[in-house]
Amino acid sequence: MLELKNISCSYGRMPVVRDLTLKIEEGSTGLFGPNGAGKTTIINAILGLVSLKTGSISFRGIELNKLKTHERVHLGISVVPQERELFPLMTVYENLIVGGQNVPSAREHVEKTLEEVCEIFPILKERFEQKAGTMSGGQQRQLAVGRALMAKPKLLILDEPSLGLQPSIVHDLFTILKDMKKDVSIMVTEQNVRESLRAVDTGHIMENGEIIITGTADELSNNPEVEKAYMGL
Amino acid sequence: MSELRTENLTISFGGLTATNDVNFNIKSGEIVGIIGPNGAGKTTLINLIAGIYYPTSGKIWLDDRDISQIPAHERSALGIGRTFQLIHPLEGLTVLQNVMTGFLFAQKMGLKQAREEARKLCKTLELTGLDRATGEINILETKKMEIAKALATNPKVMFLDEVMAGLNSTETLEAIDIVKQIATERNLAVGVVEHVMGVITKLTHSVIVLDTGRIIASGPYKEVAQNERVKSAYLGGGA
Amino acid sequence: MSSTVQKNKTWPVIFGIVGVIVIILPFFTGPYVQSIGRTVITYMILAISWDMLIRSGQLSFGLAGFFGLGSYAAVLSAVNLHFNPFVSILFAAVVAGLMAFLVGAVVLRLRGMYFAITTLALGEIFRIIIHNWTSVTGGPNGKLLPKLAFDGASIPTYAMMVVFALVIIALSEYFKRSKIHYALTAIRDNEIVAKSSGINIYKYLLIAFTVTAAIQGAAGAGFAQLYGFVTPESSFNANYTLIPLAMALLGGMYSTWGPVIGAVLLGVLGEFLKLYIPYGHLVVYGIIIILVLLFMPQGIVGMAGKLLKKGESHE
Amino acid sequence: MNKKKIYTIAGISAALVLSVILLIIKPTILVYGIQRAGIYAAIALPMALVLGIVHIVNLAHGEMMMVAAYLSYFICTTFGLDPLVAAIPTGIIMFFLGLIVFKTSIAHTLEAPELNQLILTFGVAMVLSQTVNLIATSQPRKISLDYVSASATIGEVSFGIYDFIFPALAAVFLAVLIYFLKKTRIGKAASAVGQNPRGARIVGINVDLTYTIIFSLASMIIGVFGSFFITKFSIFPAVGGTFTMKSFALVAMAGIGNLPMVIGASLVLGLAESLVMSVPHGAGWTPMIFFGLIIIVILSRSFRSKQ
Amino acid sequence: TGQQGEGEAKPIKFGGVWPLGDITGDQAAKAAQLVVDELNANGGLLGRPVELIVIDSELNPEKGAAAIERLATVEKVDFFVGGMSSGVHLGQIPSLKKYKKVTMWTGAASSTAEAAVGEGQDWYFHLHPWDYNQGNSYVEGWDDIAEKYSNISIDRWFLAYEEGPFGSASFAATQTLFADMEIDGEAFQSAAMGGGDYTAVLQRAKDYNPDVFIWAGYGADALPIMEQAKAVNFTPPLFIGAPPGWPSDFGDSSLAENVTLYGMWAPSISKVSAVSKKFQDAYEAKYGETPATYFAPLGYTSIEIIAKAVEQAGSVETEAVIKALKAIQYESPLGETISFSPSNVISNQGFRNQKILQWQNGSQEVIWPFAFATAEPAYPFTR
Ligand SMILES: Nc1ncnc2c1ncn2[C@@H]1O[C@H](COP(=O)(O)OP(=O)(O)OP(=O)(O)O)[C@@H](O)[C@H]1O
Ligand SMILES: Nc1ncnc2c1ncn2[C@@H]1O[C@H](COP(=O)(O)OP(=O)(O)OP(=O)(O)O)[C@@H](O)[C@H]1O
Ligand SMILES: CC(C)C[C@H](N)C(=O)O
Ligand SMILES: [Mg+2]
Ligand SMILES: [Mg+2]
Repeated sequence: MLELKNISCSYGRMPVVRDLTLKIEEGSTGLFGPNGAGKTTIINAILGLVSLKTGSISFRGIELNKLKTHERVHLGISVVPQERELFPLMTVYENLIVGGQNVPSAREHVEKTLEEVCEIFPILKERFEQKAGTMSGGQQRQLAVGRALMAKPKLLILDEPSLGLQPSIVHDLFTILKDMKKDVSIMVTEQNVRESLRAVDTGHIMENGEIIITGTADELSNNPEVEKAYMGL
Repeated sequence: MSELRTENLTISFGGLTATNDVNFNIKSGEIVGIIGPNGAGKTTLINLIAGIYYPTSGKIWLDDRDISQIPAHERSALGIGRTFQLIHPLEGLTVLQNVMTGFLFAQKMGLKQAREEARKLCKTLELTGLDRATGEINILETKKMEIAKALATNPKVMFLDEVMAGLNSTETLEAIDIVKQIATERNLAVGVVEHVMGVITKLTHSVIVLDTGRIIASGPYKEVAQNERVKSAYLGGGA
Repeated sequence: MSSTVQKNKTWPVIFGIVGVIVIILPFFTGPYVQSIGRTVITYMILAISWDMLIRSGQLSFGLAGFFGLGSYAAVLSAVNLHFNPFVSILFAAVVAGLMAFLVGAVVLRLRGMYFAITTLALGEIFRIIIHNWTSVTGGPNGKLLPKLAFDGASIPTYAMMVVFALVIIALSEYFKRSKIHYALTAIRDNEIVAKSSGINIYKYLLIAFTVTAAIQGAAGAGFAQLYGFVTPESSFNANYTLIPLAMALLGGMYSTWGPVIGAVLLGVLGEFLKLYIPYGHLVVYGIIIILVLLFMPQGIVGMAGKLLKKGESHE
Repeated sequence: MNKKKIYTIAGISAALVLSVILLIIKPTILVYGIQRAGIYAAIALPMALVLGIVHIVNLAHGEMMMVAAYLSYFICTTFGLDPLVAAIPTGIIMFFLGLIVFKTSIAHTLEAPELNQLILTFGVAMVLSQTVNLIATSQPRKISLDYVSASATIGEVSFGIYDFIFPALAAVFLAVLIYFLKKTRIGKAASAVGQNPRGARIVGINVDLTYTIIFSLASMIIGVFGSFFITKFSIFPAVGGTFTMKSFALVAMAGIGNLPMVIGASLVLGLAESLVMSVPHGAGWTPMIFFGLIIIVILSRSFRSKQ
Repeated sequence: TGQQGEGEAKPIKFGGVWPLGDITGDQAAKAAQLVVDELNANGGLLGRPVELIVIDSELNPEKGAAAIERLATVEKVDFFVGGMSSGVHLGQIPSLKKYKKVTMWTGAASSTAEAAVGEGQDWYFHLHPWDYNQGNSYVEGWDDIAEKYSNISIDRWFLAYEEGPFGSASFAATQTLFADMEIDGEAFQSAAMGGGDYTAVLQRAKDYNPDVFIWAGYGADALPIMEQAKAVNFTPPLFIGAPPGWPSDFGDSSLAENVTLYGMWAPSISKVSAVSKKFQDAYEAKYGETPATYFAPLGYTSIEIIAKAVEQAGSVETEAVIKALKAIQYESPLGETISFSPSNVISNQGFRNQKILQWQNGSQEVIWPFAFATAEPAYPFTR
């Protein structure tokens, strides 16, 4: 579905992603790794927000390198950024609508998708008229996920979605993602993989800009090294 | 020995009462967890105590002084320290300079002394590369810087708002140790907001559980976690 | 965005040396260059003062207002109270500073564009009052100064302006190196974080606003002492707001040396272009401003800094 | 919410009472006030769009209006058109001129610190006014039009009625802009772009296109206004300068991003100025009213929002 | 200051400072260059070539002052000419006083500038009338006209003045000069300063019902004021405009007909003055345009009058030239023959009069002084 071939990225002279090759299949994929491993950078590279030093990225056979961010999004890649990137002065409702309005393929379904999203995150519906910037941290993250869903993506990328969410919602979220992967391919990044392994088919573990372990969810949960480093608390 | 106490503390934003009649206290040497669902009012409670918001009603006492109407910067000087859930480092300053601000203004030190003290503090937190810009440091370092900034104000009471979020397990364990150590060394009263229950069990003596602005339970985490209301409102099936 | 932290110590030194040369040179070149030099310094002082306030995130459009207020304070005090030139300049600084201090209580509640437009409106209000208060201010015709500083002699007046500039540069550097720097930067970056570190936002904004207004007032007084007159049109001219702003941005914000370099460059460039392109030089001037901004978005100092640690570009 | 309503109702009824009083004492005050307000609103609206939605402080705003006015003037004198007709070609040309200005300069500073756009447009303003000065000299020009002197007489007083075209024009502009922002996709995306360009990209908005269209649309409106401007005013290269600051002031008074309030702010200023000017020897103080009211309105709003 | 003529090759230098971006300064500088060309074509002055160096004042006092410094010390000119705005001039006066070269000023009407120059400055020659000179000449003019045309009544005046120095000074001066008449006035914001709405002023004027309505503003106000006056139905018997220059197309408007104006010069003067005609023809031949403001003939005058004096003195020495200038009778392209005499403060004032003209059939005709009259006044003003 999404193919990264030998990509490398750097900030200034500091290389952050080194000659990385990664194939993301339909279904759901986890990208795990500690702080600073380069997960967010890869996502930014997929979106075209960070430029590639080398390599290429293609999505469902379409070469992305020359495309602008919004064109990539129109192809069906939707991202829930780690920093949420909401529109703070717009209401919750407006944030959601903007999320659906600007992707041609999602436009017609806006109303229906909105209902679905509100079902997943009831708080959003309660707070339709609240300005996004005044929502609590966890509420904002829910809104960010909801907004990304509004685009009816073919590939949904979530960058550490559980950050700041209450335990019950984290739990629900991964259950939902698991259900959703029938219609949408999913890629999640996380540092702590216990919850997310429930939701993914395959996982990649990266450190220092490189992928060091790849395996199915089962393989990873039984891998003692992974157990030790990533399943802590 | 210090004590912070809130008395019927309430704030409404328009129609929404984000903190509702909260009576809460915390004493030196205590580490109290503040938990509850998203939007329960944890950050708002901290903002009220720190003086970012003024309460609609109710009072805040710090050692028998009513501080509920004095401005935030004075509360900081009086000994209320806090970190931010949504981190906004001071981008125009280096890491060291970020940490210095508390020494300079809350503790009213001179530049030279503040610089030395900040260095010392960062050293105890094992935070290095202090001349870097805040955009260049990673999350663990950022979190350490946040804690250092709060400590730099020489707090009697300190609130940590999801400082562990975004750290991996090793780092989280490290952070827990740091917080514990500092709390005992300085005999601090610490309020901790976290959604990772592992952290709460390891770190806190007791917790309060907020839901829609009200305290719905309090006591040691082990007891509270059995509370049905807490389970249904917050923990859910998985925990 | 990239950081604005300046860690390099060699640049101030280099700029300092170049600055000293630029400042000393006119003493050996005659009245024409000295007169250009005085003008450049006037704008330089304004540019530095604007920068000193923007370091707190507050965009002032009130330069011309305090400039004009200061020039009237100087002339009126010299005419009516027979203050000598230096005392009149100090007096003007006090008047402008005091005015800023008084209005600061309300104006400093505002931020961003609201602050900008309110400072502009304040300046206009000073102008309108002075314009209409004919019995005291001479109204639209303005007022003359009975006697110029140093009788207008070229070298001493230039020296006076150089000293003035050095004082302001020193003051700006003091702002950069003292506690004030930490407070203003923190306020610019995030007021809530600043408060939580114990910073009294209002106090530091008031300090910065008052001091920079006093500088602007003194600059206006300097102008009046050099040219011997005030009129509402020339003393409150919008150029005294816009040109220093352009100079500071072109030179590089949040530093002392940015505005200094911007002022020297734009000031000299303007005069140079005029002599060689008598018609249409302002078109070229405008184009140069555009080009510099397009190709050096961080200003000249920022650009130089970047070249120095080359390779470390972002994205 | 409730308080806000009370304020609004109090404000509107105060304005109504004042209007009725004016109407009885001196109807021309009301007439001229509304006409003035129309001019203010019409010129401030495109700035409100650019400033409020895409956060560019366009210091070349007035100069673009000046260029449009000259364009219209030359179209009129060359082809013998009436300025009100020339508004159409002028608007179209200005759309593209805005596009060129944007693409060649402003577009490249969007990632730079916010204030850079301020000085950049300052440079653009300089280039525009000085180029026109070179080509057309500083001598004022004005097309003589009979209809602008159209007058009406009620009882004893005669007053010009042509100027009512400006409030009408402002209303049309506002309607067009509201339609654009509320009903078109680009319009709806625009405020998202203004608040968080990075976030806007992530949700699939073509940020560059949005900026370009908004800026060009604003230029087009400026173009149309420029054509109307020459029916009433003389033009000369410096004519635009004051309109930049006036528009900026009005936008700030209305609240950045609040287009309908631009009309409200203009009415307040127009009526107040008209009132002061009708007082013998009050004219010298009209600018005071302008700036004084701006400060009062901005401050009172800031006090209210803090509560 | 002096320079030793070391031979024929060394040119006599004039230094000019005008606002080149403004039509006044532009045309003054062009007309000044015209004299220089003519002089050189005739073999120069005292056998030496003549040179004119013009620097733009940019309508900015600091720039204007720096220009004087440059001309004095870098270009080492012999004479200063130039000038338009009073504000700029105020900034230049300290520099001019430092060098005390013969200075022939074409602008600055504000008497504040005269006060700044002060008494006893023999080197300072001022061509443009001061504000009070202008006022005086109107009194004189209207007295003459009232005497000659008994049907013209001029007792009740209303003055609309722009609120800048130009208009305010006129109003103050007029009020004192016409103290024996009924006079009222009101300020307006000139279009040149961002205004352009005259309805309030016109309404007040109309209520006052004057015999004479004068507006003192800028060219940009000219046509709009007529249009708005028509809209409010205001038709005073005498409608006078007093801007320093008129818009190029004002005469094309039907509203221009019979509007009276004050001015120092109009192209029509060439009908009665051969000197003016010669100037105008030469200007048109060289620049392909008709001079649009009286600053063109003033700029011409500023150079030629010095050249004449230099010839008479046979030297460029300051003393000698001043002496010759004080004695000169110069027939100017503005029509009148001038000589210098003291005004309120300075000792060498040139022109004192404005002329009273009237728009008739699209051009400005002189109706006073009667010596230059090119037409009879049309009265009363109708529409
Ligand atoms: N804008 C930037 N400028 C300089 N360095 C950066 C920048 N953004 C990220 N980095 C650095 O690049 C490295 C990789 O960062 P990235 O954010 O991709 O990691 P990550 O795996 O997402 O980590 P986390 O779990 O903390 O989000 C880190 O060392 C980080 O400090
Ligand atoms: N300025 C504000 N205006 C309006 N509502 C607000 C404001 N600040 C917070 N709220 C609302 O108040 C409630 C409490 O928010 P708060 O940030 O305290 O929650 P929290 O407990 O910290 O949640 P989280 O775990 O998600 O961080 C939320 O419903 C939030 O939407
Ligand atoms: C008549 C002109 C010379 C007017 C000029 N602006 C002045 O100030 O005097
Ligand atoms: Mg990341
Ligand atoms: Mg929170």
